[in-house]
Amino acid sequence: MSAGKSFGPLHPEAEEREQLARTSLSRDQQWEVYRLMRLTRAVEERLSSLYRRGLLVGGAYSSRGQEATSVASAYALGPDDLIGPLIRNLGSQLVRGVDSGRIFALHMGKATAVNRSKDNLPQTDLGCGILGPIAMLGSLLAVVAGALLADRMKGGKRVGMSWIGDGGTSTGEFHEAINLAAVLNLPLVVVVENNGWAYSTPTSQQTRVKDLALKGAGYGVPSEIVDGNDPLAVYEAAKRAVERARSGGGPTLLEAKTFRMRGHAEHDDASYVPAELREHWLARDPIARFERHLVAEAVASQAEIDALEGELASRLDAEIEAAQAAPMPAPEEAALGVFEGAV
Amino acid sequence: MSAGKSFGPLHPEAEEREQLARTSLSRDQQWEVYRLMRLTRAVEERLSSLYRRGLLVGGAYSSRGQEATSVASAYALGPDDLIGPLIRNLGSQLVRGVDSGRIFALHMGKATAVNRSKDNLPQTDLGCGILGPIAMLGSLLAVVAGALLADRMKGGKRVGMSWIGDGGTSTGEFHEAINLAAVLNLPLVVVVENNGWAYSTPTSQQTRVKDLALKGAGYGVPSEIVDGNDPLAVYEAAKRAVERARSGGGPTLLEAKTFRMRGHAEHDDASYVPAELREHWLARDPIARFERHLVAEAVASQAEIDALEGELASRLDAEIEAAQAAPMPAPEEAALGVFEGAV
Amino acid sequence: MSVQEALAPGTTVTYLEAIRQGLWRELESDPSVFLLGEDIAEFGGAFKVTAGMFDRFGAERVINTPIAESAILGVAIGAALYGLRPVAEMQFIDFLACGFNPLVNFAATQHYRAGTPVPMVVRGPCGGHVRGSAFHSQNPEGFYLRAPGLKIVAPATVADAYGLIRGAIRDPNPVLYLEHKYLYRRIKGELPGDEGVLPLGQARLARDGRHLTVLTWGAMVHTALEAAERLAQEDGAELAVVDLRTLKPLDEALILDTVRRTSRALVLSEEPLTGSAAGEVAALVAEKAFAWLDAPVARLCCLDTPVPFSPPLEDYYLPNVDKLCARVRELLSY
Amino acid sequence: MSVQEALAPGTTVTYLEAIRQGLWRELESDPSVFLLGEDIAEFGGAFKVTAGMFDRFGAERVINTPIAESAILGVAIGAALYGLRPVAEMQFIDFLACGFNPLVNFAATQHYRAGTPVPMVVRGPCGGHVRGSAFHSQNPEGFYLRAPGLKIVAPATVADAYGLIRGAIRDPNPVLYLEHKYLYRRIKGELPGDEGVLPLGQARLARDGRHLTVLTWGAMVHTALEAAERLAQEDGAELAVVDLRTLKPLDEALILDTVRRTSRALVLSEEPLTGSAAGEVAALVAEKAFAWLDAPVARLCCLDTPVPFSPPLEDYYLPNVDKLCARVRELLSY
Ligand SMILES: Cc1ncc(C[n+]2csc(CCOP(=O)(O)OP(=O)(O)O)c2C)c(N)n1
Ligand SMILES: Cc1ncc(C[n+]2csc(CCOP(=O)(O)OP(=O)(O)O)c2C)c(N)n1
Ligand SMILES: [Mg+2]
Ligand SMILES: [Mg+2]
Repeated sequence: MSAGKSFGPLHPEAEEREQLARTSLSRDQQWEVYRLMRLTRAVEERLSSLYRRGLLVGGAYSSRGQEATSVASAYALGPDDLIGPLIRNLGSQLVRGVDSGRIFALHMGKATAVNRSKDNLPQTDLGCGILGPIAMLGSLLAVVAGALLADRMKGGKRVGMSWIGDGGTSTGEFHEAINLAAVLNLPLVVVVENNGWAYSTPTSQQTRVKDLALKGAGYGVPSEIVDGNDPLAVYEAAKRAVERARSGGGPTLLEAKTFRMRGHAEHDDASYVPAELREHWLARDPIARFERHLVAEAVASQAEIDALEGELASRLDAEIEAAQAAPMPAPEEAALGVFEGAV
Repeated sequence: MSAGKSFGPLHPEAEEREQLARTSLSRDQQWEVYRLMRLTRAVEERLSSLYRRGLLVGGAYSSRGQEATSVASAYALGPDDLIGPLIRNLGSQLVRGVDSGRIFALHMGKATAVNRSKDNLPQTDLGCGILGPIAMLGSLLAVVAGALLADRMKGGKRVGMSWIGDGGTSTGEFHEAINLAAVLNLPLVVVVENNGWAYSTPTSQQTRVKDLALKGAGYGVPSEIVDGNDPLAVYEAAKRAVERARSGGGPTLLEAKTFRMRGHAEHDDASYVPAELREHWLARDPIARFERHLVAEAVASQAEIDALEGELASRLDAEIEAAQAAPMPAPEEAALGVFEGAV
Repeated sequence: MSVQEALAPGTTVTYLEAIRQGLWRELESDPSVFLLGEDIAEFGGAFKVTAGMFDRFGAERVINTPIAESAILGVAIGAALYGLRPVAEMQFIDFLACGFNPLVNFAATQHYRAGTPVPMVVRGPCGGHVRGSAFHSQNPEGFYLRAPGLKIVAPATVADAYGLIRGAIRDPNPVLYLEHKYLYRRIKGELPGDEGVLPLGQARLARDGRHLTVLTWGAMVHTALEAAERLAQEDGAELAVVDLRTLKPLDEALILDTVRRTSRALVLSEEPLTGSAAGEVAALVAEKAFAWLDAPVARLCCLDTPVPFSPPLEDYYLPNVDKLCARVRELLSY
Repeated sequence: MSVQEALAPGTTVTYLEAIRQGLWRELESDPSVFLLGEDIAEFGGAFKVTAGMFDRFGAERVINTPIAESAILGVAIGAALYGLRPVAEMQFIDFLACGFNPLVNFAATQHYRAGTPVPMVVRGPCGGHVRGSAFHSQNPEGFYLRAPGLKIVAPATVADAYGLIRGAIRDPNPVLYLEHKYLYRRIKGELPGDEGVLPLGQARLARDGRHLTVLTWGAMVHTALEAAERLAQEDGAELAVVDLRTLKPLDEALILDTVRRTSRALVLSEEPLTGSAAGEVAALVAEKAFAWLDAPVARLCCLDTPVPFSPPLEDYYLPNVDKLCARVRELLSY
């Protein structure tokens, strides 16, 4: 594990840092990352308000506070690479070009969503290089590993990235997958989003180690700790991991220390999170922090930043309207598609 | 992980050592450990010959070469402590007072074995503090952890020890159990018997790390590497782990580097094991090595050592005879005992 | 109502509260009972079934675990072998799939293999109608019915939710207790007292009738009763409804007795058809009540698919009163 | 016989060799096929089903894995989603319990949920009669039948072992292929050629008869045929034996057609009774062939227990020709 200062969510006393990492991203790229983070937040804010107004089907999850981790890590991939996103990785899906209108349609159960809303998890979309999860945490990693094995057998050079929470690292399937990926030397980057909580359970009740990056050691997998609320730091660390994978170095475990700013899902007020901890992290909102950087470094003006709001609003409002207007699937469709090649 | 020199089975070039570790065991205790190692080997040799003569039911597994690990680690426990043995831990069962006659009866499917030979795995025997496994590797660890939790809730001070192979560490259940035991700070000693092979699979295809002791790091579990063919070293390391557990320090992962001197089971000639490797380890036979130590240190005379042979032979031959003479269970018993409290 | 307190018998409570009260009583009366699972401690569990228990019974007896279903079950097995009575919560019963091996191979076979009892309960929310999609809506009974040594319980009413959780905890075997999340806050009833503790293995004649027996359990009992009411009014048909309550071991006596009296039977399950527990029940009836049958034993289950997400799809997937009435009418006119 | 070579059609081979030949042909003819599992590479697997394949097809296509059934299945799913056709070996099918979740929840539901096919095969030895005790003897079909989206195959003959492994690999869905270890080296037959590739879902009338149909699969087909022979000689009874071959999806047409012609049916399975696949088959027959039945649909299964170890216990646990004849005689005189 490359040593790194830890500033996990359970340690608000740790080093205060406003300054973002040095970056190899161009100004345009920084703006693009910022824009995707804003888009992620804007979509999730709308989902949350639609949820509260009773306009969604099922639950709604938010990655608020973790947009830097999800977006900037996925941004380090090449266009043909693969991702395996979890429910808290809308950001990485948007990086891969998933249409946000489709997200709204999905959470309304509409026929216009992928596979006609038969399922509401992040959707497998091989065209975008996306392998969707099942709800059982840990299961996705081996599946992404398998896709990478297939790609290597076909002579490809794809790298895969998948995310998992602090809670998810306790599952047996996490262990089996990362160990197997290491033995087969597969180009898999595992981003552990240590947001301090698994639903109501603090990381201290999940594992005895404070730094989840330590979990790489037992697999012979190099690991790194990164400030998950600093998109530039996340990008650089992810880039290193992607390059290692692409050049035959096998898996990397990247621990992003971050914070889940909302509840586990929209129904959860997360009152179990101590107020000081929440405030500590609110002050480190990755979007606000990135904004200050962009303005300070003159990557963007405050006016450009402000203008985004309206741009996103009009686009998303139109998408929501379209989603609402879209038809539901026909009931009889429920009976179709269990088997491939059958009617 | 406390640093230690590795002399894994894949590294025959590693430091040659004949000298055993310094010991805190009395001379009587050393003799007892030696005797139990010899008993283990004698029982397994007879099982193997009975197997070849077609006198056993089912397969037969041997821990030949690993007797020091199994016996000396279990020897570090107190009389009320718990063990969770696998198929290659006959030694640890004998330490706990399991009657070898019962072992023969079991492998012949006789009614005189525990629970009338309904199963042939190491048998749960709460009186001896033994929790038997299921065949699925990895499953037993959490069960031993659960028993320790129960004991702690009742105000007990029991320590538990369980064993697992290099192959078994790849299972998800290994991971879940050791992580949970660490979080709950349970007094569990996990002895990883790294014998270089999981059936035909070398450890290098099982995991990317050479030292399985490294697997403790991700759980915040202290670990240690020990020469598994040196009973005195195994005992001291196990003792440290047991004391840590008893005094509230939680789990320890102890990696014993050793070698499986026979095939996976009696049907397997293990021709996949390179001859030089086998020879390297044959020269380090834990029993012969211990014998040289006992004689050199005047713990026992060669005559006493030689006398054991006859003593064990007459006892085991009688036990085998008794087992052969014992009745099989009645067929109808098969229908009984699925549920407790039912007829 | 304070979540801190055990309520008096006779109080009107929800199905969820009945489970909570049952757990509470057992925790109170038997010091060997303890709970473990994800988020069950201070938080009280995803559905609040264990609310207040951490405060009342302490961290030793209400234990938060990592996300590790296999280890949760393994720990429960070990504790049960050492004389305690663990109750493990699955946040959703679907996640029991991740602990399939220790439950089916370790817990269920242990008594047969070694003669040592494993008194433990695994409980968690099952069932659909809540737009939970494929992995938060399952009725998994068909998966676990095949495991010799495991008992399976699925209460349909407030009284049974209470009586069966207490009965399950007292049973000296591993028990899978399936609580239906759709019923959690949708049905209410009177909380029984200690006399309400139910031994496992007894079905209940939820409604008597002469023309056809519906054999069912869990949330579908309510569907069956509603259909019976409608058919009584609209067709003058008298349906018997047997609430199986325990799926393993089945109450053969009550099942066969009722079917023999009605000469017609339908098994109703909220599982996909193939491999569901409905097949077991139907096969039993077909074999042992054959001579009494005037029509085939029918099964009404879900579609043979995973649970779909979108509302029209899930509604079409699930059995309902209309479908049941239609099928019963076919059988009655057979 | 060199393990290196594909054998010519018409060669007499064991059941095990037929599986090996089928795998070999598919590896040869389709570069997207590959194998993964524990000890399957140089060693050729615990039962030598993949012997010689590592040498012939290389480390890329015959992959040794760590002991990690969930990851093996997960990797297979991912590779299948990316266009390959993985064949995963379980060293004993009992250990599939450790990969239950990815198989049942991921592989089986993926096509329904996302529309993306998962063409993969999971194969491994099942079955008793070899003193393998509780965890090396299971017939697990009842556990997996409940999983929508998973096909299940259980060949009984040399020709079917060959035809169905090739058919399973070519099927665009996840398939569980249950090979019976008791048959591995105990039966022989002629190796078919390419024309022997069998699509899934077709049962086989192994013997025709007028008086009763035995519906069965796997090793029990041989038990049924032996019983049929004995009953023909001793009682003049003519039994039909349907070898189901595919347990999911069932060949309803052949099953129902045969039962309707014989008016009596018995389902024979080498599983513990409760929750076994026999229940599904019996329920199907009871519902859809009711009008033709002159006797109840019977099930003959194992005891409702784990597989016991000691020989008299295992023998008593298993169905056999004597038990089958006795039960058939009861049905014939019903
Ligand atoms: C195997 C499994 N067990 C339980 C759950 C229920 N569950 C869903 S999310 C969650 C908490 C996840 O925490 P973490 O992995 O830290 O991710 P985060 O929600 O913080 O992003 C739990 C317990 C699950 N999805 N899968
Ligand atoms: C979960 C599981 N998968 C597969 C097996 C089959 N199996 C039995 S022993 C063995 C090898 C075990 O190797 P290791 O853990 O190193 O122990 P050793 O035999 O060397 O003592 C395997 C693969 C099993 N018992 N459990
Ligand atoms: Mg988290
Ligand atoms: Mg080993």
